[in-house]
Amino acid sequence: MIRVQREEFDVGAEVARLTRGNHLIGGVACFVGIVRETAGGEAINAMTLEHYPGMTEAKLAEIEAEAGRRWPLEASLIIHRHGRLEPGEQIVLVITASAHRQAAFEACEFLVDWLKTKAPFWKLEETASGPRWVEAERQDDKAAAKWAGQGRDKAAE
Amino acid sequence: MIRVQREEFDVGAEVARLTRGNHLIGGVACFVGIVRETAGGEAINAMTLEHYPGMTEAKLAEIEAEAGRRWPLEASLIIHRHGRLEPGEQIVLVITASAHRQAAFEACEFLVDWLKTKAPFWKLEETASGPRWVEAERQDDKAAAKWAGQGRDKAAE
Amino acid sequence: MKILYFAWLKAKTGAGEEEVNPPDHVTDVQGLIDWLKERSPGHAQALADLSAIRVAVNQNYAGLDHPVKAGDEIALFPPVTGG
Amino acid sequence: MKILYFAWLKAKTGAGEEEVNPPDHVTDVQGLIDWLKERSPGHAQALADLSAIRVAVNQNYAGLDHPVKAGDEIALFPPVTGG
Repeated sequence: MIRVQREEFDVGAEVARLTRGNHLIGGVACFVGIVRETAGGEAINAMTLEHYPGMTEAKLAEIEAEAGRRWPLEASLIIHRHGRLEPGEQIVLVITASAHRQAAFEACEFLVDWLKTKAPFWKLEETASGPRWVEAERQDDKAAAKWAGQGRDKAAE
Repeated sequence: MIRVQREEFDVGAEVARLTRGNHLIGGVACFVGIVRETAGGEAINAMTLEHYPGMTEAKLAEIEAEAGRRWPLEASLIIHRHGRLEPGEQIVLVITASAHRQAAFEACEFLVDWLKTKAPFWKLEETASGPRWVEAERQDDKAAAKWAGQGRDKAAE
Repeated sequence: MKILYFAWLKAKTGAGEEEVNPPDHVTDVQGLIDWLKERSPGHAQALADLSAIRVAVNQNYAGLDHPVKAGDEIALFPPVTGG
Repeated sequence: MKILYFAWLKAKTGAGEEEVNPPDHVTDVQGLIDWLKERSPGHAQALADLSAIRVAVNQNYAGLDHPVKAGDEIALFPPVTGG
């Protein structure tokens, strides 16, 4: 399941909803991204996440399906917020559930790395010196590139 | 923080409590272990987790401190339940929070691999053919062994 | 043909979205961007550095040689920074 | 000296915990286990296969050659299966 929304989310409620009734699940991995109060040494008052409605949802659904092909997942969820968020607020939630922990961990990391490099979101930070668009980080591309050819075979080892 | 308890835990409440007010945190990784309804092809009605009071708490605190030395964590939490649990119930929660996601993910996996091999807990499964003690899995030792020498250096790459 | 701009491309071009009818010789993304640059100084500035721009054609990532045609939705934006 | 048994060692020995006073020649874990085996057929059976047993001395994992002395807390248990 994927959701793109302005609203806050509740990690515990989402884990409970995703796993309820499926007793094949043995391990659940989650990632929560949170707005930090500094970036590049400068204080951030808030950030605004712009996105590409339509393409965002389509791409999230695609990558979630891809994770399900690569790893034996029982359930997964991606929630990505947009709009204005202040330091300490939750931005993104990824949950992956599998019979065993390794598949859950790997699929979760895969999805987070992918979100950083391919999900059509752009962050505008509010700083004391004015607003500025966050630039993409090359290390995120490196992180995403490591997943080429990874997945079900490796997790099944 | 570590807790060894009979009671259920709420993942969302624990994430919120652990991260509240610390706006240096950018990424939170969590793992939730859940009782599965089958093991080795046989149905499980419930399992009872026995532990070694005193040593369990000491060992959990030790390994949590070790994770904090290996990775730049802002906060971490291990909750491990004991007593009788039914399929679908949560057994264990590990949360790691860091400025960046890679340290959070790695420390979380490290702690979970460690719990499987070194935390003094023993699982007694209730099956149709009677109770049986779960045997340790060699693949868990392999998973734990991969962390030798891993940590802060690698996460800082 | 619908053109969408995101992040700083929106501010520089002065438009989040515009309907355009490029001439027949515009057949791919590269040709479209060259033609869009002529629309205003803001467009020229926004589209000056192709290495800073990513493209989606009908909501899929596309290269500069990807064909474009009437009815397409073309989005131009900087590298993404979600997650 | 306090001996603790966990999991199936508890059932086989018939005790979760026992206070013992081994003779002076018992100076390490190996010697202690050999001596404990004499306490009952259940103890002998529980402690027969050393490869299936893990040991903690004063709540730290320890090998068979780890010294033991009066006042120590020695725990004997199968490989752990938490998490």
